[in-house]
Amino acid sequence: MNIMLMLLVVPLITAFLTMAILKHQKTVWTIFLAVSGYLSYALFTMYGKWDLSWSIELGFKMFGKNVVLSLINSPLGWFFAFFASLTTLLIAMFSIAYNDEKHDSKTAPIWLLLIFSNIGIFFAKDWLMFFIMWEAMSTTAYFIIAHGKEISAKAAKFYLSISLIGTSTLLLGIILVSRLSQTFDIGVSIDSLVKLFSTNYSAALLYIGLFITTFLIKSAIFPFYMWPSKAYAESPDDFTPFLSTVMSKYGVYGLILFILPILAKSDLPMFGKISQPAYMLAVLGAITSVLATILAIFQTDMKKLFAYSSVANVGYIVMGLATMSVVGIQGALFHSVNHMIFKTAIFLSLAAVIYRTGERDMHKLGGLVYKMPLTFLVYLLAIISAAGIPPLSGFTSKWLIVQALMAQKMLFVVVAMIFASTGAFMYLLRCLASVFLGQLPDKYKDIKEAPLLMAIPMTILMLLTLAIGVIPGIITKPIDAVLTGMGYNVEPSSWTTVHTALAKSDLNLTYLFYVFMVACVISLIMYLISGKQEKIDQIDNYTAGENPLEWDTTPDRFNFAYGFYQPFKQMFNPMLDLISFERWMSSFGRIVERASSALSLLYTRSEGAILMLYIGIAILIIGGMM
Amino acid sequence: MVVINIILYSLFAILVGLIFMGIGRKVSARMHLRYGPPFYQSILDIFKLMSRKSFTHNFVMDLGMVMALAGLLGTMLYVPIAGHSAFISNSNIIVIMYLMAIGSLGMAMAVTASGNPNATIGISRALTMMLGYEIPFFIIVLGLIISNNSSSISVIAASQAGSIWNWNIWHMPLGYIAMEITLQAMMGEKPFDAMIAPAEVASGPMVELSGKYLGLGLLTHAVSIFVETGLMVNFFFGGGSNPIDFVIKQLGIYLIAVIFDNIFPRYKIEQAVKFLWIFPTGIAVVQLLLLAF
Amino acid sequence: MQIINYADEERRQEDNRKLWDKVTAYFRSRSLWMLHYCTGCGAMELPPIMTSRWDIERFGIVPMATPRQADILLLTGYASTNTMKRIIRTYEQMPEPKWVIAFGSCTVNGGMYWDSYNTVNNVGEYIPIDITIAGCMPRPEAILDTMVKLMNMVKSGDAKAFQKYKDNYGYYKANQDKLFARTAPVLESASLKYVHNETEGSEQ
Amino acid sequence: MNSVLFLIVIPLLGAFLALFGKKANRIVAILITAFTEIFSIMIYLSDKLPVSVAIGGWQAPYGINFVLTPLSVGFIVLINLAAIISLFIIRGEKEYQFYSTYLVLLAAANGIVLTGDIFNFYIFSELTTFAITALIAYPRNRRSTGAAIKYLILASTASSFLLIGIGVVYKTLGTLNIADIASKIDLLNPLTLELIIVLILTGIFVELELFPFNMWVPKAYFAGTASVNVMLHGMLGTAGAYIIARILLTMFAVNGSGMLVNANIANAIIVIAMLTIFVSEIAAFNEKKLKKVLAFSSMGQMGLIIFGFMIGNEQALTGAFYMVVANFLAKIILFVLTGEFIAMTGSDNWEDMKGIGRKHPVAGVSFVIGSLSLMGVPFFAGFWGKLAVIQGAMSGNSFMITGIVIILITAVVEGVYFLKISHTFFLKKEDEKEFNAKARIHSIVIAAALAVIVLAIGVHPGLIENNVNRATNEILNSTSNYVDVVFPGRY
Amino acid sequence: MNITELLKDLNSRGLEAEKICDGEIKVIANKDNFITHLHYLQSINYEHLANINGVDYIDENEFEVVYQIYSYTDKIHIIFKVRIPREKPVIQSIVDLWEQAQFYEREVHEFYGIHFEGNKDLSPLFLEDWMDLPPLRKDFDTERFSEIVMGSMRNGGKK
Repeated sequence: MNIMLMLLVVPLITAFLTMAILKHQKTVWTIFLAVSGYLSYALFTMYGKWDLSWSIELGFKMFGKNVVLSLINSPLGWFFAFFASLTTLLIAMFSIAYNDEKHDSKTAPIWLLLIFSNIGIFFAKDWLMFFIMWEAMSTTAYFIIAHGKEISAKAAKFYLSISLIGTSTLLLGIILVSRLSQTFDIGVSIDSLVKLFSTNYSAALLYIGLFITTFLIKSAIFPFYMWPSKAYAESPDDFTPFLSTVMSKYGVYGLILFILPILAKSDLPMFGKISQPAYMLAVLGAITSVLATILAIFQTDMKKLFAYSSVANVGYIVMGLATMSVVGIQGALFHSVNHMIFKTAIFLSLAAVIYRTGERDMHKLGGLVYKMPLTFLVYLLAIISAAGIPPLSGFTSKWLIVQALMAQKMLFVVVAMIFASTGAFMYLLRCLASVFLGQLPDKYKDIKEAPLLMAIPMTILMLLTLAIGVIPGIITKPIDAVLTGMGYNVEPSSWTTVHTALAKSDLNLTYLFYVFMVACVISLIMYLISGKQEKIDQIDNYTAGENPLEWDTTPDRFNFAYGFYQPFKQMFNPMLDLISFERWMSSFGRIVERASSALSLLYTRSEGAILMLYIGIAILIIGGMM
Repeated sequence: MVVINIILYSLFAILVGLIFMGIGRKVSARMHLRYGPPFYQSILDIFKLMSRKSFTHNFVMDLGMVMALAGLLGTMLYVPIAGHSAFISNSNIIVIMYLMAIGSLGMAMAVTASGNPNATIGISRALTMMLGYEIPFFIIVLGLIISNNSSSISVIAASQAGSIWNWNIWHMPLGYIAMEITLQAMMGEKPFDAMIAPAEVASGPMVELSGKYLGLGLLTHAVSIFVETGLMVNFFFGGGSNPIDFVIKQLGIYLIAVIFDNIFPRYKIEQAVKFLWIFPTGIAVVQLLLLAF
Repeated sequence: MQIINYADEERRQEDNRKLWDKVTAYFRSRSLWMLHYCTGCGAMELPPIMTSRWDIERFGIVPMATPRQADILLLTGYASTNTMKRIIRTYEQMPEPKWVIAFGSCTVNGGMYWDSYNTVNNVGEYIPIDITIAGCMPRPEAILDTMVKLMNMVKSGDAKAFQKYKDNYGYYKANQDKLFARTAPVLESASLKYVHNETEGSEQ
Repeated sequence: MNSVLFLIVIPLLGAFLALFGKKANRIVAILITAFTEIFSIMIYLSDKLPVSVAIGGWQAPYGINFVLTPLSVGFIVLINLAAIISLFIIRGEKEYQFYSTYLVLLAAANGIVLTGDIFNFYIFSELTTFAITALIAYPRNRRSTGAAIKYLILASTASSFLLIGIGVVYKTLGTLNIADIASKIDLLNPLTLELIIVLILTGIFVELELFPFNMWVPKAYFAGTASVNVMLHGMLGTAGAYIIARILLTMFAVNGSGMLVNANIANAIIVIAMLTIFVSEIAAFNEKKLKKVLAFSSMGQMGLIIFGFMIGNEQALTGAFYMVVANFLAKIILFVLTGEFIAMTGSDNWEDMKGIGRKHPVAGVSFVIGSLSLMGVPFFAGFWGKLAVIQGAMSGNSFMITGIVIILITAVVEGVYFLKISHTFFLKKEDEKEFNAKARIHSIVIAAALAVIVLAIGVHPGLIENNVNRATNEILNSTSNYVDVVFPGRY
Repeated sequence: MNITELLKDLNSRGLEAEKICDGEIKVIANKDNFITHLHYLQSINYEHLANINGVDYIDENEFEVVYQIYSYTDKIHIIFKVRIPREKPVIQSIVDLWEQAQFYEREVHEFYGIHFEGNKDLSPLFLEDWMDLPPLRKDFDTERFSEIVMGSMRNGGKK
């Protein structure tokens, strides 16, 4: 049985199976784990076999011949699919423990359908298969985000309306492009578009524009950056990591698969060292990461905060891609994997916190480090990697992207990138300070550490960030295969050093880790040789001599967490009110609702019927005469 | 061999940093027409703090303070001192920028773990300030990288070798002015020390640090002075031919900062960020445009 | 400096420890950080010693904001019962080798408020005081002289008030409880019954 | 072959008998509809098609003839299938008038599709109008009588226009036979031709639920019971699609090429179709009553189908026929389930229908499948139709391009409200009180069966591919297929 | 209005008003109707209540409650005195005239034991768990108290 077909069939069958036995959730989620385990194993064995493919001929006639849906194991598709399935495996392990009676979101079958479409998108060879899986992914994601709750349904509706716009533009784009070359095959359509760029520039720009809007919508770049904050916050806690890391990569995959080869091959008006559309993409990525970082700093709900952080990270990836240079794309691919790892670690640790405390607002939590030390450690290493601090994995990819941007002299984009990564440091630490550190509120006095099954995936992710940080070769080697597959000539990367475009600026990461460890030893020695320390109670703080407990203040009143960056927020308030896409989109939604109720009113009153009949006849007559 | 090298460099940096702080206090005392403490006063302070008993609220405080010092030492090891650095690999500006973040992360984590609201307010101010000075700093650095097309400091320092006249301070005067203001903010000196304001938030982050932790905090501050002034020397003052020349230049820069420190009152935190984003950034952008085109 | 022959290891250990203590005592004496707890009118006397005329910083003495960082606690005036509670809490928040300097006569015997119902007459009974400075608010020279005396005491190692507090904590605690925890009225007075039942609103 | 007549005669006979029987009416009606269904399937599968049957021996231009082509018999099969389903989901209507009017409707619908004579077509459409008015008014409350009267007024004014049109045709061409008109159409001078087309179109468009003419649709669907809705949509809607194929694309075609004679009117019709889609989808977006939402959505689908027919090239026509089949199946699923849900919750608003999906997962899932197919999501029948229509329309003039843009925009709107509704079924029911009535198993089974068919067609469109191809090339070269079937020697 | 008109006006209303120095007058009122006068004063823009304090005339066996009132426009400072018997020290509260009076009355109650009718919260303000006689009463022997609690001795004594 062709392994590609098995990849599709296994999730499908288990989806229908689990739908039947949805009642007892333990078995359902173990099946889910088994399926993702199988997928990861199967994908692992497929590395290198780039000739694997599968196709099926449907009876439907398009362009005179029967329509063919086909899959191919391309290095790029394999890269994204394998790391996505790895993340899903870890999340599946987490959701077995997460989905007990109280939290079960009963979304396992739909999630399996989503994985089915996920595989389809990454391995699609022709546009029709790509579109079918894309649309299936959008609708199944709607049902998972809504998962039977009122508030989530509203958030999911916002997500749905935007992603349906995306699918409509994709459909229009596909039909336009396929008419050019009378076939749905992606490779052929790339070449036909490149030819079109030379003949009719504006039409080609329109075709590319349609595809780019779809991919921007799905990866939540600038004009469409506000749906993740609602969708991620309201979706089930164990689904959010999948949603924020894997699903935001479909847009990135689309950009790399289709847009980059076209922009690389066709001759376009240049802006400095890179073509204008690519620069436009970079500017969009820059605006997204800056705006998302600022918005993330002001959130009080921790899942919304990290939703905007995911949007910012995808902004970095798009900036990396827009450099069109080998180092830039290598940085972008590396960052998408890093983002999958550290963002899943963050969301899983938050899910563990929500699982135990049931609270999502940061200022209502505090001091959880004493009760959940492992979750704290996982979260700490994840945010160190997310902030791009050297010993851990997040640094290398950010560093690559900055190097590439500097080599291409995209000055203001690089400044935006650095602003965003420093701003990232602000909101990451805000969540650390208000959720894990500070005083422990009384109602969480007796919460326990996250259960074992949750702890295992979290620790694996933590070790993964460390391993990739120290030995970047684990990820750079597959990236080389992808880049050579895409036609870039890239010299093989070594296990420890990372090469870059600028002169004499290669970086040996293991050496960096080694230096950091020696520095740690030195400061540890200084810590040990000095005087003994005595452990005192958490509430015994310097409060100008007052004893707070006498004035019956509860300890968590001591957490300064609510208006954490209040002065900073006052600076940005006028700007944020001015351009808030969220307000425009929701007001647009209200206009449509008012129009629809007006129209349905038109139908209720009956006296207009005959009048409308004559209007109809008038249209026919006028139409006839023109 | 490298380990001994690293230990020597670390001790050298700490010693130099502490002596700079002592000299700084002496100079500011002399500006107040006071006699001022001996120049080795900071070393005495460090030994006193290290020998005292200290209080800790939980293991995160210890972890955080150790990490802060480790981060700064790691950064220091990446700064080339007068041509040769602790180990062979070339030093990269972007690495240093991100490594400096470990210092503030460790400090922030340790201090917030103490649970004192003053400390958390201090940290939120420190991070806002960090965002404030990071932008102009990077624009200046970007100008340097673009002008000699490499992000390694040793290349930048080497490009200014030879006579005094081809130091970068003369090629990029605007960059120097912007860097001077940003340096003031990076070192947390007077106009931009809203995070350690003793009057408002009882010495901000250091409110709960007693004995040993305060010692580690002071050491981190000393090494950060060494690093920041070291960067300044490498960027604009030709990197120095030998260590003594390098240290003297550093001392000069630090004293300029101390003099500014004694003149200015204190900015409110949003005024400081607004100031940093208008003047130094503006000057740096003009410098960048001059260099790039 | 008499010649020490290290015949037996234990004495040498003991000397080393002594040597190490001597060295740390030196460092402690040369960098004292003070926390002036401005209770009474003495607070006005402290700023001048930091000005250019007297300049206490040359001795390495710097004012610090929180008890955690401070070595010396300066009690600069009379202490009422309420303030005494805060003073004790601040004292306990200071890490180990800590010393207390009391200014003026109010801290010794209550000064001119000796017969007031809420002024503590002898602060020394509640927290150990190393040095008290006489004078109804001592002049800066007196304060400087005290500081130098304290430095010498610390260097020679016999400023052991905090040790005394730790050793006989019971005595101090008893005094403190006597001051604060009041369960029964102290003075029996005729019109007492009137006041009480009136506040309970059960007037005759 | 004139046993074809049974398709019309037997239902009429049954209608007359139903006036007297009480209990037996239900069984009689089911038997008759089952007979017509099986008989039409037998005709469809026999390879004697296409054939023209002259009634009473009178040859074509003079007598009435029934034309049996794969297209017409295929539609008959669909109509009778809808009829059977509507009978099964009847809830408690016992009185005999219901069954007699139902049987009249069945006969008239079969008649519309079979007849080759335009006047005969007019008589059958009149019959359907009266039957439908009676069926809508059946619940006898304020809402249904109002809707029935509104429908009656509109339909009768429209059919009067149709009669005038047929009169003009008879005056100018002297014949009433569709095939004959088709061959003689280019003899007319353009002005009279345009007059004829306009008159006949107004008559047809009321039944086809196009924008200015469909004021009656929401009230009629809202007032009728679930079975009446299925009849209205299944039988009348499909018959309407056949009328477009037969009258517009064969009678008025440019020498049988499936393109309307007068290109301007074709554009006008496209404009009307676009208006219908736009207005109906936007109106459905914020509609609270489930039946009205489905009414608007069926108007939108009809607009899409007519848009597909009007484009005229082979790709768009296959798309249109796929849309007809997909819409037919999906809409019946939704109407059947709506009937059940309204009975269960007792209220028309879809917002109060929380928790149904959790109680009857099969019903919930089939509703989702039905709505997804209407939205044109892949894996469901609607997708292939929409894809082909858009693909076909791409090569057309600027009207068609704007049409595509509107279709895509309304697809978004349609997607949002359909998924919003289908998700409310899976919401947790807050007030834990039991539903008033239990959903009936056999109606859920019907819905699930249709949902499986929709899924099957979506996954493997080859199932109905050859039937659709036969229908499309019959339209495309209607001279060879249709006209010389009726007049063998003429060309 | 200036000080003489004010004196004439107050005397005409049956209060003993006399001038202490320019810009300052003393008024003595009766404890039953003093509130109406205060209300009147407030109406002729004497809107600032600076303080309320008590005085213990132990030999006349009376308490005196003194209200310091000031007017920004007239720039005149009125010292408004009311006498109440020492056995039953109860007086009407003026919270509804001036909000801040609540705290002043609470303090006077704590230190003198005067009960203010109509003041919602008269709980102890400064002294922590004080069991004895209100301390500022003349019959409270403060030296004795400090000798017992704080061990104070006349002119320092020997330790």
